[in-house]
Amino acid sequence: MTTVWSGTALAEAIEAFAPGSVESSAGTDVWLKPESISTVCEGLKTRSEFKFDLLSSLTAVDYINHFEVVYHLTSLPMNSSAVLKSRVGLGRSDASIASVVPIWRGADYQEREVWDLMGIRFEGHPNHKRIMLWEGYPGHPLRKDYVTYDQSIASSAPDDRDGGE
Amino acid sequence: MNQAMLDNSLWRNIYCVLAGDSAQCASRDYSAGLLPGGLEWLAFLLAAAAIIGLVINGILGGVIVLIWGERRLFGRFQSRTGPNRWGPWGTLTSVADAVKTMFKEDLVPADADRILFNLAPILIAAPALLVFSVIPFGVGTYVADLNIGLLFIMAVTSLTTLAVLTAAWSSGNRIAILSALRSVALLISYEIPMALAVVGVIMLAGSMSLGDIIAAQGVPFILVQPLGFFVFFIAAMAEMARAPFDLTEAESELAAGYLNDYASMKFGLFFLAEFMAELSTSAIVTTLFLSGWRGFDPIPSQFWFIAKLIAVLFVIIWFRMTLPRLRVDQVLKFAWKGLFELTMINIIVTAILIAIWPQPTTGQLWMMAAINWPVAIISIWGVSKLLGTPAYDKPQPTAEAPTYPVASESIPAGSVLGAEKGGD
Amino acid sequence: MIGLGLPRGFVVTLKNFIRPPVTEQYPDRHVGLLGAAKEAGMNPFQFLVKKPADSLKAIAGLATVPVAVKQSPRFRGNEFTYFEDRCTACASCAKYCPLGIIEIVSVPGKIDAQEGESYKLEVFDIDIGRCMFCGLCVEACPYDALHMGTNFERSKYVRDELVITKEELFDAPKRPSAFYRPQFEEKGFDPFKETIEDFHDAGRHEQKTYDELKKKWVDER
Amino acid sequence: MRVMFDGEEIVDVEPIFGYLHRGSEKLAEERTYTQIITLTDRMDYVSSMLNNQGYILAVEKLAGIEPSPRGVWLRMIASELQRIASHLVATGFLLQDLGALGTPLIYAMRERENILDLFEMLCGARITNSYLRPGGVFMDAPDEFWPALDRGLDDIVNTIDELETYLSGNEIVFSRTKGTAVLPPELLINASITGPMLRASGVDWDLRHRAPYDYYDKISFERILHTASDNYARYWVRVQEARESVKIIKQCIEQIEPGEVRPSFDEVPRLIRPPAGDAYAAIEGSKGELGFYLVSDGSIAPYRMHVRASSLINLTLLREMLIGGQFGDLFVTFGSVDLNMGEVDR
Repeated sequence: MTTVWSGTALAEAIEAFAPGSVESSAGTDVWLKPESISTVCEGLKTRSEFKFDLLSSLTAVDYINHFEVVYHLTSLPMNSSAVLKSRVGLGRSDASIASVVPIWRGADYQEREVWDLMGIRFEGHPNHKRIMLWEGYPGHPLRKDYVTYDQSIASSAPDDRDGGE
Repeated sequence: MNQAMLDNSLWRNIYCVLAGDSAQCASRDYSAGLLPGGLEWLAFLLAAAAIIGLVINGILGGVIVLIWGERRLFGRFQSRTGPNRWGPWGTLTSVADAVKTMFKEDLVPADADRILFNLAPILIAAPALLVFSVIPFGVGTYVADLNIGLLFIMAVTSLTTLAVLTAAWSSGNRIAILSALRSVALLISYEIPMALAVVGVIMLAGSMSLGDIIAAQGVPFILVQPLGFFVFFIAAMAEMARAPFDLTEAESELAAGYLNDYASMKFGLFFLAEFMAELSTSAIVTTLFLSGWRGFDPIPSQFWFIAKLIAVLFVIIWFRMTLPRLRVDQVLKFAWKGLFELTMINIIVTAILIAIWPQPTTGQLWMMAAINWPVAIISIWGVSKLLGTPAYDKPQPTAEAPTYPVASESIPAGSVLGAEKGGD
Repeated sequence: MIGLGLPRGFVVTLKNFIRPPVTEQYPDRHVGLLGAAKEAGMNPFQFLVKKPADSLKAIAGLATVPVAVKQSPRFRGNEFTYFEDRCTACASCAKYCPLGIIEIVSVPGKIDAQEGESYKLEVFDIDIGRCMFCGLCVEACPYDALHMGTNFERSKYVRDELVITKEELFDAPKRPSAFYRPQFEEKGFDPFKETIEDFHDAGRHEQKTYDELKKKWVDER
Repeated sequence: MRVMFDGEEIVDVEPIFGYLHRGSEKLAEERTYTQIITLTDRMDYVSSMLNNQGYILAVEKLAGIEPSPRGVWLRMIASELQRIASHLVATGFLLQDLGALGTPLIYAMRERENILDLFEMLCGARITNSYLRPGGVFMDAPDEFWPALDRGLDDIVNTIDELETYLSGNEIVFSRTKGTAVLPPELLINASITGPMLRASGVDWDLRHRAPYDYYDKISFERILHTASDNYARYWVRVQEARESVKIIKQCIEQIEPGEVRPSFDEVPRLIRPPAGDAYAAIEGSKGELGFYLVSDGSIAPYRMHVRASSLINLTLLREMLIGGQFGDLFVTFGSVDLNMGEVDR
C-alpha cells in the first residue's frame, strides 16, 4: 500500500536540507515558496530519505487572487507519495515558476499544458510553447476570468497549424 | 508463315476459317474460307487481331473476377462475409467499382509533370498485359511461343518499376518518391534471385520456351525443384509488391505511396495493373513449376491451367492475409543474404544432377526430387537459422527480480499521514 | 522455434477461413434457396413449384430476408418513450441533462383540491441532434414518466428535424428500454415485441422486501 | 506530427497536439459531479469504464463517500473487461501498423465486440458507458449477464490463445519489433511513463498492486513484467495482462456479494456537494496511471478538474524512441505506445 507523507513531517524534512523554503503545511500538502522549487525538487529526487523519482501529475488551479501549482510526487523505491503546492502570481500578475523539466522529464508536456491553458510561465523550460492551442490564441482558457464563446477565436486560427504539409 | 504460328491452334483455327483453301489448312476439313482467295494476308492480320482482343479482354474479365474473389477471400480469412450486396453473391461489386472510378473527377496536381503523369498509368498497364503473350493457357492455346519466353517475361516484368518511378517523380510528392525508391530497391534485389531461381528449371528443361518447359515436366517441377519454387515464389511476391513486401504502398506508413496523387481511371489503371501482375505471376508459377496445362485426359487442358492458377492465387491471397509487412532493410537483407544463397545451392545441386542424368526421364526426375527435397529443407532451415531473429528465451516472469527497486524501503514511521497524528 | 511461427500463423488464418463469418448483416441478408423457402414457410420443393420466380432469384443469390438486430433490453436508444399521465412537469430531466437539450415550458392548469395542483405542459422538446444518450434524464425522473427508447434509426437531412416535440412523444409507440427501470426486467417486458399501453405498467409501485431481494441475489450468484 | 527524414532514417520528430482538444477540464467546471461522468467517457473512448472508475474514485475521496460493496465489485468487473478490450484494441492496431492488412485487428475487434455486448447488457451503451456513479454503479447487472459473462471469458481466453499462436512466435513480428525503441527503466521513470510501457522494462509498478483501490487488495494476480523494454515487450505485456484480467474477473465473480449497488439517495444525493478541498485519485488505467485531481469549493460543480492523461505523458520520450530509427518503425512504435488521441488532447 502506498504510504502518504504527512504535510508537517515532509515540511520538517524539507526544512532540514533547504531552510526557509516552506511556506506552510497542512494535511498531506506542503506549500513551498516558488523561488525555492528547483532546490527542493532536486533534493526530493536525489536524497536518500525521499527518492521521489516519479512525478505523477503537475497541474495548476486558479484561485482568483493567485494561482497554485500542484505537484503530485511518487517514490517507487519507497512506495510513497506526497503533494507539493506553490502559490504563484499573487494579484494575478506575472505568474511564473521555475521549471522542473531538468529534474523530471515527465514534466515536459504537463508544464506546456499548464502554460497553454492556465498561463503560468515556467522559467527554464526547454520548449516553452503552447501544446493544445495554436500560437497566438487569445488568453488562457482555464483561467476563471476567461470569456468563452468569443467568435473571433475561430478566425485567429491559422489555416494550417502544422505550418507545412 | 512460320511453324510456330501454325502450332498455335487458336490462331490456326481463326485463320483457316477466314482463308479456307490455304495449304496450311490441308490437314483439317475446312470447306471454304470466308475471304476470297489472295487475301491471306488480311486473314493473317484479322486472326492476329482477334487473338489479341480475345486475350486482352479475357485478362481484363479475369481481373474483374479476381478482384471480387480476392475481396471475398479477404472477408472469409477475417471471419467476415466480404462484398455480397450487389449482384448475385456480390459478383457485380467490382463492376460497380469500375463504373464509379470512371465517373470520378480526373485530378492532376498543380506541381505535376503533366506528360509523365499521364504516361505512367499506361506504362504500368502495358507490361502487365505483355506477359500474357507468351504464356500457354492450354494445348495450342497461346499468343506466341517465343524460344526465349522466360527471358522475355523477366524483361517485361521489370518495366513495372519504371512506371512506378515515373508516376512518383511526376507527382512531385515526397512520399511518392520514397515509395518509388523502395520499389527500385526491391526490384534490383529481387530480380536476381528470381532470375537465378529459374535457372534450375531451364537446366532441367533445356529450353527457355515455356512450351518446352511444360513438355519437359513429366513430374511437376515443384517436386523436382522445391528450392527454386520457394525462392521464385517469394521473389515474385516481392516483385509485384504484395504483402509481406508491400513496402511501396505500405498503407500505414506511406498512405499508398506513389498512388497518392492519382484519381479516377488513372488510379483504376494502376489498380488493374496490380491485379494483372498477380494474375500473371500465378500464371508463370503455374507454367514453370506446376506443369502448366498438363492434367488427366477427359478434362480439357485449359481447365487444368485455370484450376492450378486459382490454387496459386489462393496461396498468394493467403500469404497476404496472414503476414505482417517487413521493414525495408530487412527485405533487402532477406534477398541478398537469404534467397541469393538458396538459389546458388539450388543451381549447384541441379547442375550436379544434370551432369549425372543429362536427359532425365520421368523416373530420373523422381530420383532428383528425392535428392532435392532434403537439400531444400536443410538449406532453408540453415538460412532461417542464420537470418532469423531469435525469440526471447524466457520472457517471463521477472516479478522476483525487477530491474528497478520498487517498494524496497519505507518512509520513516512518524512521517506517515495517520501515524503522525498520534505522535502530535 | 525458428521457422515454426509463420506456419502456425497460416494454420490460424486457415482455421478462421473455415469458420462461419461473424458479420451480422443489416437491414437484410442474402439467402439461398433454402433460406428463402424457410422464410416463406414451405419446404424447398413446394417453394420451387409455387413461386418459380422467387426461387430463381434465390438460386441466383439475389433473395433477401430482413434481419432484426440483437439488442439488449437496456439499450439506450432514441425515440424517448414518455407517459404524459405520469409526468408532473417537474423539469428534473431538463435540469439533469448535461447538455441542456431538453426544453420544458409548463403553465398552471386547472386547480383541483383533490388532486393537488396540476400543470399543463406547453413545450417538451428534446434535441436529439445533440443528445449523447447518457440516460441521466431518465435516471432523474422521479415518477418514471420518461424512458429511453429502443430505436436507433433516425437519420435526417436537416438538423431541425432531429428535435422530438411533445406531440411526437405522445404519439410514439411505447417501447421503453429497461435502462434504469428494473421493473421492466422483473416483468420480463420485451420492448422489441410488445408495447406498454397502460401508463400504470410503466412505473414502480411496490417495493420489494429485503428477503425477496436477497433471494434473487443469492440465486443468481 | 512533423518528422524529418534522411532517406529512411528519422532525424527529427516533433509531435503537434490539439486537433481533438475539446476543453473537457473547462467544461467540467460548470457541470455537476454526476454530469461529468459523461465527459470522462469521451476522453479515452476505448477505455471509458476505466475513466469512469478513476473519476468516481476521486469524487468518493473528495466527498468521503463510502461505496456499497456490490457496486464496487460490479465496477471492478466492468473496468477489467474494459481493460481487456483496450489491450485487444492496442494489440490489433499494433499489428495493423505492422502491415498485417487487418487480419489480427479484426480478430481482436471480434472479441472486443463480445465485451461491448456485455456492456450493452449492463448499461445499455457500448462505448460511452457512463455506467458508474459515485458510490457504485447505477443499476445491478441483469440476470442474463452472468451466464453471458462466463461464456465471454472463455471466448476471450480462446481468442488470446489464438492471437498468441498467430503472432507471438511470428518471425516477422519478431524481426520488426524486437530491439526497436528500447528505453531504459530509469529514463522511463524520470519521464513519468507508467503502465504497460513501464512494466515492459521490468519495473514492478502496478497501482492495482502497489496502491490497491476498490477491492484489489482482496484479489491475487500476477504482475506481468518483461525486461526487454522494446516494442515486442510492450505487446507481450499487454497480451498477458489481458489474460490476467480474465483471472481477476473470475475472482470478482467468486467474491461478489449481494446488496444494493449504490448508496441510497439519503446518503449520496443526486447533487453531491463535497466539502471544500482537493483530492487526487489514480488508478491503473489501460495505458498507465490515470489520475483525476478535483478541487471543490463546496458547490455542486468542481472548482477545477485536472486529468493526468497517461496517453499524453507516455509520449514524452517520443524523440528518444524514434530518432535514429527507421521510417517503418515509426508507426509500429506509435502502436506499441498505445496512445489514444482523445485522451492526449482531452
